[in-house]
Amino acid sequence: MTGLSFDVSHLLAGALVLVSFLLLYQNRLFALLNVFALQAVVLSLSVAWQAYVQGAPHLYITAAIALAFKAIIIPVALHRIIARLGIHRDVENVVGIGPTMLAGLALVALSVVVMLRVASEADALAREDLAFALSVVLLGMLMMVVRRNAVSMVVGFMSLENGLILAAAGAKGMPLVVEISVAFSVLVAFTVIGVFLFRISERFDTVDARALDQFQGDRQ
Amino acid sequence: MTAFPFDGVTAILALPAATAALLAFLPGYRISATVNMVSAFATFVAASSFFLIKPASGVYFLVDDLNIVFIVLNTFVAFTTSVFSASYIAHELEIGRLTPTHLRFYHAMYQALLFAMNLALVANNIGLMWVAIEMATLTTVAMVGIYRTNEAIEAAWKYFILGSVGIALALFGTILVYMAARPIVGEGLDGMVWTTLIKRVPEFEPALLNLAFVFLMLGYGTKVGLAPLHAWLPDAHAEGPTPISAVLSGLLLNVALYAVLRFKLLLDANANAIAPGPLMATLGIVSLIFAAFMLYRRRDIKRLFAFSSIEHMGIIVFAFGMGGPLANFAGLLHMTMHSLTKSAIFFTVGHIAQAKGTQKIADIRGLTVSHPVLGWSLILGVFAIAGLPPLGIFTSEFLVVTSTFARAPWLAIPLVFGLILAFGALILRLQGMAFGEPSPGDKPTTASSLPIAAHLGLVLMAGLYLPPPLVAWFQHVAAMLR
Amino acid sequence: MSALALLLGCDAALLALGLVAMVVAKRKRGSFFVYAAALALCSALLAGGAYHLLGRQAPVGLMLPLGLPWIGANFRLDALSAFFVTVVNLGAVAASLYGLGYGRHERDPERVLPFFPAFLAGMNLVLLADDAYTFLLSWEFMSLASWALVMAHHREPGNQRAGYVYIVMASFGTMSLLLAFGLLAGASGAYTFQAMREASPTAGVAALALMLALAGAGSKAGLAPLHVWLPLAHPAAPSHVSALMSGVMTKVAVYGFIRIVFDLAGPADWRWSVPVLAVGAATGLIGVLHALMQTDLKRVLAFSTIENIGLVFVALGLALAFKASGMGGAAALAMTAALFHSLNHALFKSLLFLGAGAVLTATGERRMGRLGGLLNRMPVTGFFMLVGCTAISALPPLNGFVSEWLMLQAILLSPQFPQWPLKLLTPAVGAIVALVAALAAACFVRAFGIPFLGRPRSREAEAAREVDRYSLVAMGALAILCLLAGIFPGAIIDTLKPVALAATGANMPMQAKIPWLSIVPIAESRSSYNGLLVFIFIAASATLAASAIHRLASDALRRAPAWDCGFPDPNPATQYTAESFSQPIRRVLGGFVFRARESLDMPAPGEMRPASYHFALRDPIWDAIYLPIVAVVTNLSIRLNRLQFLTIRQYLSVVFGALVALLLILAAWP
Amino acid sequence: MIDLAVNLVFQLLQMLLVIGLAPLLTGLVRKAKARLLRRQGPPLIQPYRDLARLARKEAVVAEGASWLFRIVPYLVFASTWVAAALIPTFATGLLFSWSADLIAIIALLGAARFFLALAGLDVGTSFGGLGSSREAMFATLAEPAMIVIVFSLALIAGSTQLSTVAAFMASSAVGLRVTLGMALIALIIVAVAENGRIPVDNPATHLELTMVHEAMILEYSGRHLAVIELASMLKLLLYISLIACVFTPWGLAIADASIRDRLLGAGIYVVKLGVAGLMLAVFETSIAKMRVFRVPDFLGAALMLGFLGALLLFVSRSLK
Repeated sequence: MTGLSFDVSHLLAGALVLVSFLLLYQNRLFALLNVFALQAVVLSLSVAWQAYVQGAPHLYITAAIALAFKAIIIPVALHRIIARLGIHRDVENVVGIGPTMLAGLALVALSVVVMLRVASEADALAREDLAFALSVVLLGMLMMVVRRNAVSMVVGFMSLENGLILAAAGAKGMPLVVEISVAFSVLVAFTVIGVFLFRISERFDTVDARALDQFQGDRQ
Repeated sequence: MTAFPFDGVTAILALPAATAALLAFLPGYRISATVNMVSAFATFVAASSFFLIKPASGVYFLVDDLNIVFIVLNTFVAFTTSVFSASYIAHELEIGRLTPTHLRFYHAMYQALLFAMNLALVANNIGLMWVAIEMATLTTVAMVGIYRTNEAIEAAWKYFILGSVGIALALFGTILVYMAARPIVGEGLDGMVWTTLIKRVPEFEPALLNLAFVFLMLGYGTKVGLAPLHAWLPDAHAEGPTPISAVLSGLLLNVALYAVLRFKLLLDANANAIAPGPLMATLGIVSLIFAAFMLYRRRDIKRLFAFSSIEHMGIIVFAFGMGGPLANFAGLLHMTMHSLTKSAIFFTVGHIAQAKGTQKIADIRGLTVSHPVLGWSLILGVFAIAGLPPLGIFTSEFLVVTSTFARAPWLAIPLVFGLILAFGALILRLQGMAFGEPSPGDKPTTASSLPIAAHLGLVLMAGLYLPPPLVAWFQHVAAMLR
Repeated sequence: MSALALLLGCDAALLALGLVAMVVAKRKRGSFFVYAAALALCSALLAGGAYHLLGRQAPVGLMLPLGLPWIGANFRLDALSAFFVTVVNLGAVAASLYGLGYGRHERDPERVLPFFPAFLAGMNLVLLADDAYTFLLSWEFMSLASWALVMAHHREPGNQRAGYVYIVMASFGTMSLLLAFGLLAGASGAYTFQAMREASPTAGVAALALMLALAGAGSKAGLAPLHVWLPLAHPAAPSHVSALMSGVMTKVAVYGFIRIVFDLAGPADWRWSVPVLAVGAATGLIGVLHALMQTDLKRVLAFSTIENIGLVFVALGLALAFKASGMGGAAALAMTAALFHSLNHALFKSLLFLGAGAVLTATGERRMGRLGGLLNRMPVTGFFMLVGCTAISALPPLNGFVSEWLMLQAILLSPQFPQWPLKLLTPAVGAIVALVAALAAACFVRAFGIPFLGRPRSREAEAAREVDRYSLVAMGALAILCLLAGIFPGAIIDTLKPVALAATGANMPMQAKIPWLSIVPIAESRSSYNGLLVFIFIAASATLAASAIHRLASDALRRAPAWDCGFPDPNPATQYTAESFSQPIRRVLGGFVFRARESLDMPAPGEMRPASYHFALRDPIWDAIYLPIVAVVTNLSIRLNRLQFLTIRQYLSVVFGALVALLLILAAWP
Repeated sequence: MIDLAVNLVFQLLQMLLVIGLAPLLTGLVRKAKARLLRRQGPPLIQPYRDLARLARKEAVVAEGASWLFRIVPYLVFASTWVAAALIPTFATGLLFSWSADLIAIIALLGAARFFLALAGLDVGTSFGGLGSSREAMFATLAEPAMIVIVFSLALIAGSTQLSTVAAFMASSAVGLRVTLGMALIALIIVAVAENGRIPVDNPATHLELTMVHEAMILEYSGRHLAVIELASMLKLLLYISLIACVFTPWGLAIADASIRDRLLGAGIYVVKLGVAGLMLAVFETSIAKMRVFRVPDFLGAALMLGFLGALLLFVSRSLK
């Protein structure tokens, strides 16, 4: 692998992490969706670059799926859901933006430290890529945890999944990447459909606004 | 090399897949139920043939001594559950909880689930295994929500979200394993083939394996139902149809456990990686004690036994975490016995809930008076699950506790504490349900006690007499598991 | 065919009988058939055990391809097993015989009959088991069968709680034994008793095994503070089952303790006998004090079981201490005392429970406050009960005295201990044993006097009739055995010789060689006792006095109203009741033992309201140990239960937290 | 063989002696007490006359009393008599003395008390119950005290067999010991309590709520009462003999002694009884009866003394 290709993929992966931070920073839903579309674009670029570098044409499919599905269809669909369900357009935080960013930084540091323990003979690209992918995964999960809105949780989940795709694409020669990305797209689609179908307007927790606090298992 | 040789493996995959397709278009629940049963039985027979003719393993499929145990157990319980389901589901139709359309969907999904589970069990490719487990999750999500009540949909939703996150973590772990394998095994399919991995794993990068195991343990551990990742499990068990509860507890948890075991083997084989045992033992103990406490506050009979599943999964994972021939043997035995017992309990509970028209424990009283067969079956089942002799779980708990105390006494104390705690809770609830003045609700049930009797009979037999071939087999597998 | 095969065959037949009983339970003669079959089988078991014991047979072993496959189900019959088989089946024969008549009054025979033979089989199998798995399997099976019997009358208030506490405590005991066996078997899983014997564990292991066995067997036997289930469960079962549970099952627990501690675990340090002694003495005292306070006849008997088990464990603790100090003869004496007392207690406690059952049958009452005057109405039952009460009060010439006498003789050897703590502790234990014996006598004056003497306190007691012949024969046989064991103790001591030899490695003097059928624990100049002579003496002098007076003086007799210092009151309520009888002792000892509170409301003269008197007792052990456990479990479960009602986001946080924590551990891993 | 016959004769002689002397002893105590109170008092042989009078009378049995009520007097008497026969009064090593040791003697007395307490409950009157219940309480404290005393004695003499103990005490091997003193005091306390003497109980009282022994036998009359009275007289004699043989074994005929020695021993024994009876009378007149619930303290003191004695013995042995 040449220095240039290394640098480019590194850059793209780093950009993905940066966009993840941007996602955490948003406090308007529409802005959040736009940033997410940006992340999908970056992911798609990154995967395409890997396809080019690895000479693995099937990865182009993954890139295309990412671009079409996550950068266009899902954001548009979510836009419409927000509009249709009349969802409150602010992102509700459990933890303030500042602490969230700090936690995000700590998570990135953690993933770098964990990855650094991988002995040096593993190739550097895989290592760096994995560090970034792990960061994206952790940041995505962080987002799911610290954001209350259903939509932002879906976005967090998709961002988590972007990290996975990044890792899978970066793993040179990994089979089934396309299948996995398709499978995940199905999962994401279900999620979005679920949000829509069950009218999960505000919270992720209850399937119907009327059912809010009504059903709690066998609470006593 | 044929990727898809026509043999037993094909049979256990093709049969449910084909049946699922057929059932999706077959009207009339009676015929569907029968087809379901027959197909499940055929699958069981096909799986049993593995004992005689062990299919060759390829890059996609693998049949070795470890997964034969799982496959045969799975297909057997799937068959008995289908028998139970046939007698159970008619009643649901009568009281209008389900429509014929739902039933068609239900039967198709049932077979699809069997397909997914069988696929996960025979997959030699860790990626394929992941796909299969995700599929199994999705089918069960669909079935948990089949009643379309708020509660059911909420349970399904919770299951779906938590399951998806778990599955995502598992995928990341799978990718990490591939990354670890790639420099040694080479790129491409080989890097995901378990049989290749296990041969070369001593050379893998240990740090990557460690990291991978963390993700896999959490990812598949969610599906196993280990605390603190268990949250989906009780609701999913309680709100779906009872046959699905039986399948979830008796089968799906095992499939996830099987995945964990496969990766544990990988880690064990690498001398420099962190031993996976302590992590598993810790999660096991935590699950056991946590579930034991939770048992005390249950008001819903199916949730009660769902928590008991968490507890037992904790014990099993603990046993495998301890390792060694005795504990591994005990783990395998416990898993087998738990599947049989727990599904039998759910069969009984299904009939009880139908008879009494409620799942609330407080509204179920005096079963031994009003429904002697159900009442005593429940008693026997709970005794079995609580680890009382002469039933099979006693044997495995005996082995787990004694071998643990001899090797790591400080671990045996919380183990025993958890066991007694859980025992106390189960019996407390059992006594209230089985004895005393019977509560109103005397609907006759079309109970088929055959599956219950078959399961409990096997469990009873295992407590008294384990056939030597089975023992030899388990011992062999236990040695394989280290 | 060896005796062992016969015994196992009978056990298998009992199990099969249990299955048959499920079918025939509701038939007309079903109950009779089941009890008759159980009687026959237990007689065979009794004969087998006695043959092995009296015939001084060598131990025999047998392996069946059951249980854990790589070791099989091992069984062995040696002197210790044979003795306990004899004891157990003595009780079982009596209970089955009694059941022939008593079983007719059972309302739910299908809840009793299948489990009765299963219970008997379980107890017998425990005694024969020769590996840890078979032992625990039978042990827990025994618990389960008896639990089912306790739950037979599940609709009566309190019985469900009794069954629950019982089975949880049984599970605790099993777990303790499980740990003990795990320790003795080692990591490789040498579960056969033979392997454990050969393993010769270290002193530390032996000590830990001893403590675990004390907890495990003790919880089944009813040692304080693990006794709480016993007074709940034993009375709840049908009376002949109570007799078995109290008289016999506790002996199986004693057997378990002896087997583990004296046979398998090897020698422990003398220090470990101290807890056994202390727990035994405390149990005896607590048991008898509770027994004195109870007003339910069967509960009195159940608490008295706890007391007697305490005494047995005192003797076992002494045997341990003597054995550890190398005082063989003394160890054999203490062990013999323990075994003898086990036998005696099995006899008289079974007798007493059967008698209580007869009272229950005749009157439908267990509360002593509703009984009275039964001796006139049920003279035969009353006489047998009197024998039982005299025996359990350790009064010569009956059997209870002999074993307690042997125990005191063993205690009197304590100055020979080389260790100071034992030297000082043992006399204190001796004083407690004497106190316990005296309290037991008071307790049984009360337990016999209130229901059987005086005037009837209720219409049911007034109308009581003698019970059926089967019951009377069962009680009579036990009463005769009590007397025989009391006047021929030497024969029993000699029979126990191989058992004590195996357990302690030493012998008591051969009693058969001593003239006049006396028994001598150590040496004749030191102490001796002759039950036969004392019996003949008492009988002769009483007859002599009676006949002399009748012949030489008056034998006229006149019935008249009671004198009562000139204030006879026709109302039976003015009699002393069970509560008032124990009031002086309650005031002296109850204050700190039960935190007894008495309150008296005496209206001033002229006021019309009735005076009232209340007292409240609390069980400090229940308050100090069990209530906190219940509170902690409840509290924790309530707190943890909140975790089940989080939002999905919060669950995800938990998963996320777990992930981050594990990654941190990985990052920090050396 | 002749030895055996001689032994048998002396054993029977002793049994007759105790039964013959018991009323006399009671008479002596009553007389002495009366004289101490400046009363004339009944003649010494009054107890014999009382017994004979009672025995000749018709026995009145309460309605509803059971058969137990009628046999208890004989059982009580027999147990007490057997116990008394086992005590070496004037000679050790009598024929039957090996058939029971001190513990058995205590237990025999316990049996007597057990049946008497049952008899108290039999008629179903409040006084009977009162007596039984109090007797039971006293017994529960007196018995352990007694056992502790036995323990001290056994520690010193190495035996619980009274003949051996007495022989040991008579020998020169035993010096003056603090332990013995404590045991003596404890034994006296127990004896006072067991015989229902002042300050524990008043044998001369009726119709008083504090009565214990008399309350139990309230319903007895005629020959039954006579037998019970005789048994309680025997019991007093028994305790005095016990104290005498253990603590003042002088003049006791040791086993295999000549007939002359034994007769001499018998004479000395009668003197000892007389002295003890007078001392009892003095003691009883000089103190007041205590409340029932003070009795446990009184008996507890005996228990403590006995225990202390045993402890001191350990200490003195270890110093040796």
